[in-house]
Amino acid sequence: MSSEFVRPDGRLPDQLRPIKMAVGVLDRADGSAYVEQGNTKVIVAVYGPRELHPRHKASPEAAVVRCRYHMAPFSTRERKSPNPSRREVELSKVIKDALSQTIFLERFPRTSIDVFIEVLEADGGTRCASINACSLALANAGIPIRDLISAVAVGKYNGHIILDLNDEEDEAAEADMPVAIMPSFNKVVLLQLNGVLTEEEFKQAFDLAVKGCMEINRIQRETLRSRYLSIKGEENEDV
Amino acid sequence: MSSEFVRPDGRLPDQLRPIKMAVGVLDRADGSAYVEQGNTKVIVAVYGPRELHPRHKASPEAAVVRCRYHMAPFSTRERKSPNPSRREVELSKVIKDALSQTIFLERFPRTSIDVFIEVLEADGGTRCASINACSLALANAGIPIRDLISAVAVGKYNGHIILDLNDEEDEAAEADMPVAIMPSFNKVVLLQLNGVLTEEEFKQAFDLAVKGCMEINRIQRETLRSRYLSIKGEENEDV
Amino acid sequence: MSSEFVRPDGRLPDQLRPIKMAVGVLDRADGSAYVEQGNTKVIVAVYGPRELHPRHKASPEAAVVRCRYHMAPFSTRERKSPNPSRREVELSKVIKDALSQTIFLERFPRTSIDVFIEVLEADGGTRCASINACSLALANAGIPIRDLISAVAVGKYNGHIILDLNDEEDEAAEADMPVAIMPSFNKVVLLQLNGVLTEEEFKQAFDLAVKGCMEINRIQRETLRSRYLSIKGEENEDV
Amino acid sequence: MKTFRVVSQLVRSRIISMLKEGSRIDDRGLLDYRPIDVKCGLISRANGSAQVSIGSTKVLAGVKVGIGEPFSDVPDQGVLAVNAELVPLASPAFEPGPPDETAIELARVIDRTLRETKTIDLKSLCIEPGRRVFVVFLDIYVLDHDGNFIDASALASILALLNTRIRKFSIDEGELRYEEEYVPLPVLHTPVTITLAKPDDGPFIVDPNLEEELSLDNRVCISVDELGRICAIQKLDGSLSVDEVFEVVSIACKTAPKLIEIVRRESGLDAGS
Amino acid sequence: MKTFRVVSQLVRSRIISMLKEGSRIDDRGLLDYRPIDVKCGLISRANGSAQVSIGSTKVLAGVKVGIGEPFSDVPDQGVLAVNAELVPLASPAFEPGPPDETAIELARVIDRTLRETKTIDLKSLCIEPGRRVFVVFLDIYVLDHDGNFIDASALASILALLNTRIRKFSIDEGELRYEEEYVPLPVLHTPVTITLAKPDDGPFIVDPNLEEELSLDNRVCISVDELGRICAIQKLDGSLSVDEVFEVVSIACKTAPKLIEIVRRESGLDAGS
Amino acid sequence: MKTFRVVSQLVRSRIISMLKEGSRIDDRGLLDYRPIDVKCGLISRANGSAQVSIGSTKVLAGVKVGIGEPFSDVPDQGVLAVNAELVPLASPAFEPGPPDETAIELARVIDRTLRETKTIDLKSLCIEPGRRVFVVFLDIYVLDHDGNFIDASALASILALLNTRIRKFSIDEGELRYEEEYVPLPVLHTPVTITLAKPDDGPFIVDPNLEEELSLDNRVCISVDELGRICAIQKLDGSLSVDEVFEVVSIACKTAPKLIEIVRRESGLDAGS
Repeated sequence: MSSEFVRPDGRLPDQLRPIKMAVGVLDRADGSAYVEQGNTKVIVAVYGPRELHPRHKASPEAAVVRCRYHMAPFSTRERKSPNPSRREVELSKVIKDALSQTIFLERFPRTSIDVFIEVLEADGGTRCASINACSLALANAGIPIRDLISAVAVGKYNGHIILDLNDEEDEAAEADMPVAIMPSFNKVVLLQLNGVLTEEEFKQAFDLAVKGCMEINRIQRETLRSRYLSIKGEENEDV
Repeated sequence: MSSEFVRPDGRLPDQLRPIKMAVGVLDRADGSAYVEQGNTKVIVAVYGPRELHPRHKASPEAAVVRCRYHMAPFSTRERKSPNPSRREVELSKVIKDALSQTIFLERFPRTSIDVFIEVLEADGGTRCASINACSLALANAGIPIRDLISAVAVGKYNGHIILDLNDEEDEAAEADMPVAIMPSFNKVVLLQLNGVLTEEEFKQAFDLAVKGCMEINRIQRETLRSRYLSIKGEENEDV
Repeated sequence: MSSEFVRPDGRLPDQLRPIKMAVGVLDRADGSAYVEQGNTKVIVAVYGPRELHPRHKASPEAAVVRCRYHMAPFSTRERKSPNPSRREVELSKVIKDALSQTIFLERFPRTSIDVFIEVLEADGGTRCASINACSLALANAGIPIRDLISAVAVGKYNGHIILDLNDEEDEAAEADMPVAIMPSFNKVVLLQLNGVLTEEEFKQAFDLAVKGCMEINRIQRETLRSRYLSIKGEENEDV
Repeated sequence: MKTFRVVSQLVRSRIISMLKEGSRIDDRGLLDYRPIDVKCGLISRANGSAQVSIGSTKVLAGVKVGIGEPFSDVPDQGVLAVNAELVPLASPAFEPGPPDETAIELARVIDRTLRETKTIDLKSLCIEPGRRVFVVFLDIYVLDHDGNFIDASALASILALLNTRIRKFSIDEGELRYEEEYVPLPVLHTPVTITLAKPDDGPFIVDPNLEEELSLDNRVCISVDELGRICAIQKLDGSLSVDEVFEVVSIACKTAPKLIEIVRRESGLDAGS
Repeated sequence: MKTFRVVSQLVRSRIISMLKEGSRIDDRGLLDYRPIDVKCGLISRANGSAQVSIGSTKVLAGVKVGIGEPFSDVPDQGVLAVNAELVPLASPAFEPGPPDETAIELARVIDRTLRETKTIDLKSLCIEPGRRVFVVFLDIYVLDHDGNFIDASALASILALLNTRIRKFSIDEGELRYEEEYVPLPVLHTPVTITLAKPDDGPFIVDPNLEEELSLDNRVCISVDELGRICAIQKLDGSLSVDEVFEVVSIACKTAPKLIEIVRRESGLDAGS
Repeated sequence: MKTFRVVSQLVRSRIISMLKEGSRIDDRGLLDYRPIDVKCGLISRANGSAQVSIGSTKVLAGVKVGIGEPFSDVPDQGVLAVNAELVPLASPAFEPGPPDETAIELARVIDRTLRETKTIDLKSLCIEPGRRVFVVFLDIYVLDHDGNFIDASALASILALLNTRIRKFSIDEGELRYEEEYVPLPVLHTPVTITLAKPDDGPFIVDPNLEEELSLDNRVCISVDELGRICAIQKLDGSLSVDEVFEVVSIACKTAPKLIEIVRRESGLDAGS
């Protein structure tokens, strides 16, 4: 990686944005978490395991994960209608699929575990920040999980493979690839590519994503230990 | 109240519009009523108490009141889409809340009492005319009620506190305040203020509303006694 | 019928368009059929009898027929939104009513028989082609039926009574009248008139429709016998 | 909606056996309508309105005239938009929500009846071809459903249209100018709809009431105008034999003039009214 | 939404009996609010934002300013569009989907409070009369519901509006020109909302928490601005006696200044902040 | 949709144990597709169409070209709009109604595949920048679902686009003029999609049929174009190890040319066809 390439916001190619994480930020939810990555801000609540209505949607063998990824109308450059877009439906599905890999679902038959994500501010990488917050919120809810999932996007921007794209980079990027992993199991639970890469570039990018996820996982674990963490002394207050 | 102030339609400030009421106007419904206040025309049907589907929405302790306030597309100056507007949803709720106060709901657990309101012509005061008709329709259905609810709007128009605003007055008014009471219990079951009043004006307006409700209550009782009443010999026929 | 009148596509007034029929064209469905009449192309799948959800919509006395007539977005001159139009809702209903006459519904209480129609290309007479395909698909599914329903439209075009209108004729027609019959029982199970006819013209048109249905019924029976039939050696392949 | 038959087997049997002997449970003749009651112009905010009762079936139709865009295939014509609501006041079987298949079928049968006969002179309602035309919204409200709301809706619709008044207008170099005066909507025809029903084995009746509607398996409606033209048919329930098809058309053609006479009388089309 | 009472009969009885003796389960005075916490400007992509906590009830309001068409009856005014979402994060009783009657009531009460006081100078937000105006979208997000989300929403809303900055603009021969500089939205008033509740037989309290809200049958909210004007009332649950109506208005008028002071302090309207 | 596994435990076990020994229930090689059958131009009313069968999985794609507004961020480009319907004909698991999450995921994967490779030269489809452009509607219809509808949809989509003909047009001083002649849509690339699946403990296969899809917990799809560029990835079910990610990409890159050859042959891109 050409370490001399400097990104629009001054970061190095393999540098994460400032991260802030907190758990237990909501009172009513069974578990909750707040994550900031750069200007991207996400809050997540988890309810469950709880009885699922209507009952014919429940499974006699395992809990059902329901997930809603939703953007606040004021989170985007142009106001977003609160009605779910096709993008929000797709992201809800891939996040749900990722979370389903880590939860011991078979322990809670006939129930649902409901994960509600609200993107409060969107400056790139919202699905990855959401997954990071979901992991924390599941842990905060005391729901047994195999591993803390960690996620980050990598991409190709001006020919360079870079980590953790913000919105400005994302819009100009040749490729954007969000990745989520369960580090202790070496498992990839979310992988999407939006853009064009050669096989070689793909390998380079994927390796960088794994490194980024490891770094984020470390911060998640510290957050759970301290119940609150602020990296790099940002002035912004948490939500 | 300055008795010399004369309103656009020639009424005095504390004067109701001509009222016409009738009960039992529909055959299929368990109870029904028709009310005209000026040009405002409302028809109400009550069904129930009846089994509620889906069952998980029923209460084991009391009947559930469901209420739909709906405006006919031809009732307004511009054609109204038949899809429920936010205003119709809100009015359905506050009318339902008012009716729930007077019905002996605890006598009919696991059932619903369904109140359907159609505004056939809207010339101001439609929610109050609706409540007046709902009271009559509940009584007509033989549903046990604590009291006949009566409603009327008061407002501030050109600096004057006036009773029972029509649409022309409503549009120009500084304030519009619908009030519904259960006269025998001295209870206010609907109260909304749309506009700006001083504390003094509020008192004056509210007192006027209570007087108006009492007058309407008298007419409702006469209507139930005679099953039909036409005040002030209007030529219009009932629906 | 003035045999000298020649139609835009060269047909005689009482002449059907080339017909192609096939059954068992889909693997997953319990029964299926494909019908082409001229450029009109329709594919139908039947599922059932099967358990009906939600259960309170089932009947303890008979199977319930559910039918969806739906047009592919690319089937029409202008792209059609995939959301069901009022026309599609009405046609689903009248086709469902027609099919309900021929199925021995009382043999399958508490179940549904689901008929899914996709119009792949619409060049006039789509509801009739749909009914013809539904009949075949029901038979293909082994669902016991009283008779093979056959359908065709007749119309008045430039003063002439004609059979099996294509889209060009339909748009210019004075009247369009789809008819479906159960030939062995001499029963009319679908009859709609869209347009203006005198009583005399109606009789003439209706007689022509019955003749057309008889011809189509013969082709349906041959199709079921051979499981595949191509009339008049068209080059087009079936779907 | 009608999946549950609210009529008992006993009533059903009685209705059918009486019909076979030529009589009806409410003593009407087989081809007689229940009493028809009409009130025009009830809704002052509408451009036109009419309420029609057939027995205790009650339908209110209202007309609002607005301005909108023409359809692209007829850019020089006004627009007729027919909508029907089976509001839940009218029957325990009707539910709140967007129109279901029965309401849509009702609206589309009335729409075809009016459209195919060119009952409204839509060409005279063009303001600026391809851009702005008058839109005639006809909203049908079924308020009380004791059977045969189609015929009641057809009567209420044509009466509401005949009751409609719009501001007189002129088009002056593409500018729309209104005058003080109100003029009738240009209504050229008076089609009506006749609904017939019959048991599988028994005679046809017209204007089935709700118990009859629920007891008789076969039902069809036919629209006929004042020129005797058949302008819409819809088989509603069940089936007809080929011969019965001719019979229902013949009955409809004979019955229509009675309904048209009511329309003409109530709308003031007949001088003697 | 509140058909199931998540509060036990025991808690309910205790809340009511304590109230009758003048005390509350969380030791507050009857007319005291829980601690109020405010954060302004959290959302950098919004034109304005504010998050308000009252106890653990938490509401985030965001403002986006766009361009759209004016309403036809006020063609020379900007548009205020208020929307409220009871997002399912906030309570097990909230479900995903379009706003239900409770969310719509919330949005409409806030909307009336702002609209009737002319809190935003909408006339100054007109670009081209009848064609283009600025549209102020106020979106209210209830994030944690421990009772009284209406008052928290009203506070978050006015604070988000006061926090809003838009590009300075001028209209030059119908052309909209932006300057580099950002200026505040023209906000002229600071109305707040006070919610009161009481048992059938007992005193009024302000700012009910969730257990109180579920235990007390009668609830009303009243909006008052900095001039002491009553600018919205909504009876929410139950009923009030005629005398109680005057009492709640009086309490609201006395309580409003305390909330308005918070608004002024947090928004920097008061020099001493 | 796939919450209920319609495949029995027995079949599932058999599929997995055979795979571990390197064989499949339908005797295919692990990296072999089922027979692929293509029919282009079936729908004469569409601008382009293609039906692709992979085994008994059947997908019909149709293209309609219309005129609309460009997106505001690319005002000088035509619009590609991809929609997918899992119509209930295709499977007992599909229900009527608007596209669910599976249908939306399908449409978005195909959309990304075409968009990121710039497969359609959208710049050449601009009529009047910012105002009017050609809109290419690609509608994907899954007609029979025996597994792997994504790869079948990708093939049908690119073949339908290559089959598309539009009226030759010119822009003359902002005026759109059509000529008699029809010309192909400007399609610059031929991306295809390869779906792989594997049991938790066993080898990858391509083109899983429905029984395999329901038996194997892990599934991923990868799009590759004729230049060997990876242009979309979507992990569908389960998980992959880090090493397996490289393996699936490698398999996809090796498999793509076989599918691209079919596309080129069936669309007539290869002279020898």
